[in-house]
Amino acid sequence: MSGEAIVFYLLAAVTLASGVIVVTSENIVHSAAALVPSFLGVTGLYILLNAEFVAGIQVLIYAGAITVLILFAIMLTEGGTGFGTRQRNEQAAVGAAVAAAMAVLLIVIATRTGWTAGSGTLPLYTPGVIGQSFLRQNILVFEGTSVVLLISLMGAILIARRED
Amino acid sequence: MPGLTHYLVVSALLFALGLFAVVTRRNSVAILMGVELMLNAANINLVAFNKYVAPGAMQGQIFALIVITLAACEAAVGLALVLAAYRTLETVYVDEINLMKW
Amino acid sequence: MDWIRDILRAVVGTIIIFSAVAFIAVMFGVLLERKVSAWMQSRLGPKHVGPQGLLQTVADTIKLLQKENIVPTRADPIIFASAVIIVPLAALLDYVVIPFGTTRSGPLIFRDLNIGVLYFAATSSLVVIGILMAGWGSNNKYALLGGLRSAAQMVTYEIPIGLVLVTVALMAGSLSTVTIVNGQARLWYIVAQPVAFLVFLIAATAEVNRAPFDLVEAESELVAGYFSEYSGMRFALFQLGEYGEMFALAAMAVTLFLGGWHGPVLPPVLWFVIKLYALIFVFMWVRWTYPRIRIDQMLNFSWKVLIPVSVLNLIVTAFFVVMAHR
Amino acid sequence: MTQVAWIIPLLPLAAFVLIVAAGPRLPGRGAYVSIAGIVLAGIGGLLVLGEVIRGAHADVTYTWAVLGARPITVGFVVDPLSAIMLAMVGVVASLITIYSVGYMAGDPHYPRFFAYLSLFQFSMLFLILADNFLFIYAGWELVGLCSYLLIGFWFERPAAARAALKAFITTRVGDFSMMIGILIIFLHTGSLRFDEVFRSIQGGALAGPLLTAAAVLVFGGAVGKSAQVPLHVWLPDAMEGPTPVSALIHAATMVAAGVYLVARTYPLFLASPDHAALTVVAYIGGITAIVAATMGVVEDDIKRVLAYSTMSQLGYMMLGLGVLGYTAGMFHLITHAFFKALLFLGAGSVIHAVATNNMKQMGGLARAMPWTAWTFIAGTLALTGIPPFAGFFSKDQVLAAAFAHDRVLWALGAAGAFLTSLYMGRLIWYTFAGTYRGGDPHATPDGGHGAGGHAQPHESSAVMVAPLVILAVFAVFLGWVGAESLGNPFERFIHFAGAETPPGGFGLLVLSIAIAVAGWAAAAAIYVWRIVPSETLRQALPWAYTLLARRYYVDDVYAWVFIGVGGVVVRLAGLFDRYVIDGLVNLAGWLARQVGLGLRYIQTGREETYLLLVFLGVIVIVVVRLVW
Repeated sequence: MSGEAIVFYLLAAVTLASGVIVVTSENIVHSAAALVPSFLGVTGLYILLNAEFVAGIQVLIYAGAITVLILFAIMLTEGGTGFGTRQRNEQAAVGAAVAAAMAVLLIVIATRTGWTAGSGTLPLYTPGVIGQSFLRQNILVFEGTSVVLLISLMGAILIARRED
Repeated sequence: MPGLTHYLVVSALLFALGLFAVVTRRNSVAILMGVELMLNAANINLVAFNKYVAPGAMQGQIFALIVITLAACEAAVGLALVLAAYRTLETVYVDEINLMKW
Repeated sequence: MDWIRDILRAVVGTIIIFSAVAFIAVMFGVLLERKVSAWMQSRLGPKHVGPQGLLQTVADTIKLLQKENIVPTRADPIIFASAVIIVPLAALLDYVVIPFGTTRSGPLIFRDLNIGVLYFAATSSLVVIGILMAGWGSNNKYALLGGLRSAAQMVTYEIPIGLVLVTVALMAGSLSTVTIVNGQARLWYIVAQPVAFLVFLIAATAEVNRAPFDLVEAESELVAGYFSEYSGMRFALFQLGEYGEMFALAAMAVTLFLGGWHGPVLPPVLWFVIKLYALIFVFMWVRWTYPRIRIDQMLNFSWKVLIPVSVLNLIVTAFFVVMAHR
Repeated sequence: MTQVAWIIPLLPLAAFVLIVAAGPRLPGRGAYVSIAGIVLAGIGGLLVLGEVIRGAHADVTYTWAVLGARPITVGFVVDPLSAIMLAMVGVVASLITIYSVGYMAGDPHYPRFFAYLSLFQFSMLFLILADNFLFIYAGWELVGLCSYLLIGFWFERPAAARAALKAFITTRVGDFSMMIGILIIFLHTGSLRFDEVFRSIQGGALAGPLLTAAAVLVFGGAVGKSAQVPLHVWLPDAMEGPTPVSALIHAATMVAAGVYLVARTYPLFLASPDHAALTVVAYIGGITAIVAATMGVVEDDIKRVLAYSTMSQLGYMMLGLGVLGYTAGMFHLITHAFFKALLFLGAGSVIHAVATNNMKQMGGLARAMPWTAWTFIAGTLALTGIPPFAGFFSKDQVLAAAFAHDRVLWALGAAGAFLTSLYMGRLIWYTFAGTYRGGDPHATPDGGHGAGGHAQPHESSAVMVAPLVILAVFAVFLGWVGAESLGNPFERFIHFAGAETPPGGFGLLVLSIAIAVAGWAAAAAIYVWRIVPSETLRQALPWAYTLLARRYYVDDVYAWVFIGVGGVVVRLAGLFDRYVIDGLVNLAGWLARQVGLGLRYIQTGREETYLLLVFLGVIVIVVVRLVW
């Protein structure tokens, strides 16, 4: 087993194990805390996939911002005090079955499909190259996303603002 | 050497975990966490396809970045909604937020 | 496999930082802090352990290591314990992209990432999570309030820091720290970007929760903030994280604005250390000079002054950069 | 004028619209507008009559719609028949409307009354001018509606409301029969226009028993409208309406519409094999004539006596038409309209004065209100067929035609004539002779139509008396237009080829007069000389009295059939409706509810459930695709 494989399996294990904690923990703060290693594991996978910029953004946004945001929301609502409260709804069993079936199906599809391996050399995905791609080929998406970002910024402020 | 399928399998499992959280959790914040996991799974797919199926292209990573951006938007708005709901109804459990039901 | 080599190098480098740079620097930093404060308050400071009290921090560390690790009864043990690791780890991860100097074989840096500055911002943002976990996991209202205050403060001041990072990256045309330092061979960016430097300095002070932005750890209000409940070595690790973060930010300031290792006559590494400690001294100077401000003043200052100023600065810089490329 | 005769009905219609729109703000609170409308229409009718006598004729037709290949044409016809009706209705209605001004004075719904009256006048004139079954049917229903509205004019009185409903529903039976008859005709002849229908019938498009059936069905409408046996029950109750209405609608015009309909569609009846349809008409008329007359003998309500009289006289008209006395029937219609309107208006005047309908509470009114009394007596003499009053000529002709055609029918008519004299004599002596038996008129509660606050009955106002006088003139002298001694100008004007009235002969004339006088004598013997007082008669023949007083139990039979038997059927239908139909409906609702209750576990309003179902769907799709 090559070094890359070892690292891959390690990262996958970290990601998925943390993910299991996220979805199963009865303590919401544990779930939120477990998001961090899961996101960092995904970050590692990005680095393995030669996507360093995406990895950096992943850490900055997911691990650094979204997790903090989630923790803040938890603290501002009930601060994880709902230990005694039931955390799962009545369709937990069905949900588990569906999720498992979904995983099996996706894996079956992923392994069965004969993916055509693309030819071509992997370019160096530097921030500059990505920025050029954003501002040349994908300018419309870029602008659209920025508009969405602005709107959601204003929307979040408007919604969360306390009406006095 | 891990290939495309390896990443897809990890992505599928992560997606299923996220789905499980979204479908079974009562706490709205936990549901948002599940959504984040699902988005991460999708991002792994995008980046992996970019590397293995279309190595010369940028779109996989571009879209992964856009997904991350939109995830940030979703988290911000979603959590703002959770806070607003909590202030009004004093609960974050989605099955108790049912003022408009029946 | 060069990336395995990189990882190994990173691991080894982390150990080296941990032992050499961090421990020694931080220990020295703590001593320096006490000495500077004593000097400013017309006292002598630690004097008995070692020559001129040089080993005082070592003694303190040994004492802390011997102390009992107290976990509060109702605390969340997992969160309580893991917060201790995250804070110093995140601080130490910052050092990966700091170029300490240059040698004949290349710059003295663990890894010259092409996303260097972004990486720095990403890792330093991880500290917040540790602080929140520590605050919540202690099951102590002072700790929780301190943690939330700290998180709010750090999240708030991360934004101007990020904007300043982008501004400087724009000047250098790269996110790589080495490239940025090389771009200052002739002229330090502090000359071109005095506003950005000031913003960065202020935001960094807030980011590491130092006076006048130390209300997170305000003894008179919150005991010791998020690490009130921590004792023994865990307390030491938080201190390590704090000072590590401060040194990292100072090092980044040197890298971004003060020309990094560049300097006449003296060897590059020495220049870097001199500049670093000069900035550290400034931090301490500020700490013992200015009074603490209120939380609303602090948040308002970031949102209403620092962020607009840095955005404006970014736009102006972008304009001039584009004009220069014409 | 003849070519624009369609204007005549529009004048009352315009008055109706005006009164509805402006009502009390109009001059005379709408009464003058109504009077203007009908007087102008009456003048128009007289002008048309004059032109028609001089030979004018009009038949204007428009194609209104085309059903498949069959055009539905509408239009109006002016011929002697419609012209004489037009003039009669115009004159009588004008006088009654003028009379109403006095009679209805003080009524809170004064404008509404005149609006209804104008609407009725429009409907009646429209009906008369119709040249097709469609228009005549529309007019038929319109006058029915007006009758309903006017009978129920004092709808706050339960009896009036009930009577209105009774009239409407009873005539509806006849109308339905008439509609079926019209449909049969339209189906076989392909036209609704009288000319074309009759031409087709002559051409054999409709013949045999079916033709008889169609004719009898159309006659069914006339039976209902003209209150012939067995649909006569509504007319006595219709007297709940204001007296001018009784005079106009239930004596002079609307009830005569049935006779007019038979006369108008006479070729249809005549074409019926063996005169079957006409025989039905004649016997219905004859039976009605005698049945109604017998009922009139025991009635105490003055208006109801007149109502029975009306039914009886309508029976004579039908009898006349049925025995091929086309001219006689129509002549009796015209004369009857005048003298019966006179009688009703006179009765109204009496009621107005004494504030009761009951003859037994009247008496001696001849001194108190001489104008009313003498005009009334003139009308009575006309009705009972005393020469030389109008009724003598017309009734005599009818009886002569019956004698020539069927002796049984003549006997019925003669008996009816005797009874007519009897009950009219009774009425006269009860009302105008003797001494006043009533109390203070305004102490009686039945003064809902403007009875004044006077202690003794007194003569009505001039606006009421003047029409009485005019009508009395007609009642006295109108008969001469049909006098055989003058060559019967009426017959020269209105006649029907194949249905000429045979000359009666002098013997028959004398016999007729003798019968009428005998009736008067009997009445005098019972009510004046008291040789056989009515009480004695009643005790001697209690079953006969009861039979008559209960109106031959027809109402009771109807009540038993429709309320008893019908009630059982209705109750059964109600049970069926409640348990079977409602059960089905409730089953549908129950099913929907149960399905909804089941489905609401899917429609939880929660994203988890929806997402779960979405992914279940995805799984199913993918599995199907993979397995395929």
